[in-house]
Amino acid sequence: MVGGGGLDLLCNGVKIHHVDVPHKDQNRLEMRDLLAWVQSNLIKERPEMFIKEDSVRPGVLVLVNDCDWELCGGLGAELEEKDVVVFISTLHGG
Amino acid sequence: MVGGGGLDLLCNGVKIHHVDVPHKDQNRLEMRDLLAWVQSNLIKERPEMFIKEDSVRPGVLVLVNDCDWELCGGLGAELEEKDVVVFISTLHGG
Amino acid sequence: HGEAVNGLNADMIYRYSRHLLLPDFGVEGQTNLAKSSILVVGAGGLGSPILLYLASCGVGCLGIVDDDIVELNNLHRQIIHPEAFVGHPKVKSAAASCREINSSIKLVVHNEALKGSNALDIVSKYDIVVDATDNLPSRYMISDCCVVLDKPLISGAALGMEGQLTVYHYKGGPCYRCLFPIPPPTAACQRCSDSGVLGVVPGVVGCLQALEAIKVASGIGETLSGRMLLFDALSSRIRIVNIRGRSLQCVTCGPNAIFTRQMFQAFDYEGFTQSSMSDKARPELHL
Amino acid sequence: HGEAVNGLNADMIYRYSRHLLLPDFGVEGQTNLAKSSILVVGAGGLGSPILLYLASCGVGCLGIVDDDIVELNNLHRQIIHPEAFVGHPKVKSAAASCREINSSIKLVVHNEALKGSNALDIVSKYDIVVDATDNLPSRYMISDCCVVLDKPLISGAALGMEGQLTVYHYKGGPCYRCLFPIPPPTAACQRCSDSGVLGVVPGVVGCLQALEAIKVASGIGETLSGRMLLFDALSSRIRIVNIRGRSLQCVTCGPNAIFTRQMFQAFDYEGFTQSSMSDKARPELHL
Ligand SMILES: [Zn+2]
Ligand SMILES: [Zn+2]
Repeated sequence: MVGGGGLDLLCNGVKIHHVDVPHKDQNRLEMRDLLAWVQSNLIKERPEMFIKEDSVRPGVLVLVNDCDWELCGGLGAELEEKDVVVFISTLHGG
Repeated sequence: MVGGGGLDLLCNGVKIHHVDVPHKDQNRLEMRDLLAWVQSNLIKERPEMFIKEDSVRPGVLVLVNDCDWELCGGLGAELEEKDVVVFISTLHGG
Repeated sequence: HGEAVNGLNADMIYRYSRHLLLPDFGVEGQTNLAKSSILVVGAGGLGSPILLYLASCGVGCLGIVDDDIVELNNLHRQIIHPEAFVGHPKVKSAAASCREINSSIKLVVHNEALKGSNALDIVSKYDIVVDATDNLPSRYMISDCCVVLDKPLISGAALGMEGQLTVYHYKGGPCYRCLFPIPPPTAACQRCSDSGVLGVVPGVVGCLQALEAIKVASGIGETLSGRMLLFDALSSRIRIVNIRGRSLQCVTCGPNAIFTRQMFQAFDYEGFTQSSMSDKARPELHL
Repeated sequence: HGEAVNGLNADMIYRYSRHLLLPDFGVEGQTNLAKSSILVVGAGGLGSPILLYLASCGVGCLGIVDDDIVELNNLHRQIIHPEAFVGHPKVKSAAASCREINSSIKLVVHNEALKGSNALDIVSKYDIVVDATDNLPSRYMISDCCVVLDKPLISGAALGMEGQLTVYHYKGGPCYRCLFPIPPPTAACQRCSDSGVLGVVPGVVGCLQALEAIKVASGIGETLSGRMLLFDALSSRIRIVNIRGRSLQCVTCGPNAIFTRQMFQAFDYEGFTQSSMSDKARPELHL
């Protein structure tokens, strides 16, 4: 799991996390489960910079294996062992 | 399989090839087998620009799944289904 | 050589000979470049390499729009501006530098901020737009304007040690609003002037923007439309990811969108993003 | 502000404020940059952005070595050279441009080709070397020289629509000969002057070289040592691959190597590579 564009500051500056997310249903872990887990286990401060309602805040792109999560089901996207999830905050500077 | 740095010119300008290499031993395909197959099936002209003796010519880097083949066994590196092999000719221009 | 071949005269054939030798580019690519006009919005960190490379490569007409003044603390990254132009308009400084390296192209300077009231007028004169601005409301405004006028947009950003770029509204691809229908909270909108930027990071992003603009203008290769390049300078990692296509719900470019020129001109981008287009009040740095 | 903080005076604090704001760079990164000296070999397509960004970012001493003359057909990619300098030495033109954007750094010009006979002398005066040359024998010669003098080497190349870069002989990593113990056949050694190059491609590679040099000089981040970046401009694809480490058999840097200064000076790089360092006889382009 990788954060970029300022999101890394929310996790003590650590950019890459290898996580093992426990899930109830043995057969299925969805992006919504990962988000909930990240929010309660990784985010150290200002959760509003990462989460809004039950999804990521506006301006954050979520990538599952280098693909926009909108292309693979959004909150319902199923995750498998070794999947790489990247949260990218869009930049506006120049 | 991807070629770069001038090597693509040897295969009619096609850079990415998806190949299915037949191999005798059902359980093992090595880089040396792939090289032999490429030489007889893909190289259209000037094989000396790609092959020297039983290996690639000096100045060509071979990458298996984004790793220098020297790190994974060279000619003896074992290939599996869906492995990505890249041949890169080093550039000297500026 | 003699007279013009395909619109390229003898001087151009000599000047651009290393382009003409390229099998993938050649006379056709160069001729297309010479016929194209490109507007670069922002003559700062991103704009510097974009303008220098677009000028040198032989774009027919290059427009520069910015209302900023060159300051000494720009020069660590804005390589187009000589010290002698500190205190002068960025567009004048940038145009002078472009003219020095290629006097054979047409340069047009717009010494004003691009905003809803003048954008349609200015952008309509160009084939391609490059977003090299530094703020969120301008990014929405430029994207909407490009959709309304049907122009491809090469968009780049840089902050801290990171950069991003993509191509919007090109060959059926998404626009900025397709990706970001709702603006981020103001707290998430840092600027180079507040948070700093390593000077060469916009250099890398700007060169890649110039490349995308050249590919669109010359009609060669595969652009970043539908993909986004993410650059992390600290670790030298680059990720090129697939992004969503055009959104059916997009209020600007979606199939049911009715975003007219009038609506564009009336839209309050600063209110929408809760953020300012101008960057006049800067913090002072104390050590 | 007042007097110097950590060797940074008030002018520098203002000029480089966007660097000082960066948590990963800050005062320490800038101070290290200001103390470092970097030699750029070649003031052409790669050298142009490298020199501009190294000058603007505040490297303490910047050396330029090249014996070439500015020609009009360089200008489509060599953005550091104004038209007014066509016919003049590239080092003079490049130094003038660097001085215009940052008069506060030390610039040293070496108006000669870097070769076995002068390389030890010149290179020994610098901390870091950037290879921005355009030919194979120079690449072997520069790498060997950096090993003999124990200097890190930032190496980049560009041709056609492709680019490559890595960092050699840094923190136990490989040198050029570790990767390429035997030179390629002459037929595989194309040059920009023969095969062409899209101007912005060395722009991208050069900016990335400047970034690596800045990281080595300032001591921040993770460089490309042990990795190589492969850039395909036509398809906008970038691959960063892991390369082999230092070779036990390397004749220059291996544990049993006995490559002395005397051997370096006597080594015939043009004979070894069957290729010329200079590029004086250029083909004419006819259309
Ligand atoms: Zn849209
Ligand atoms: Zn070595």
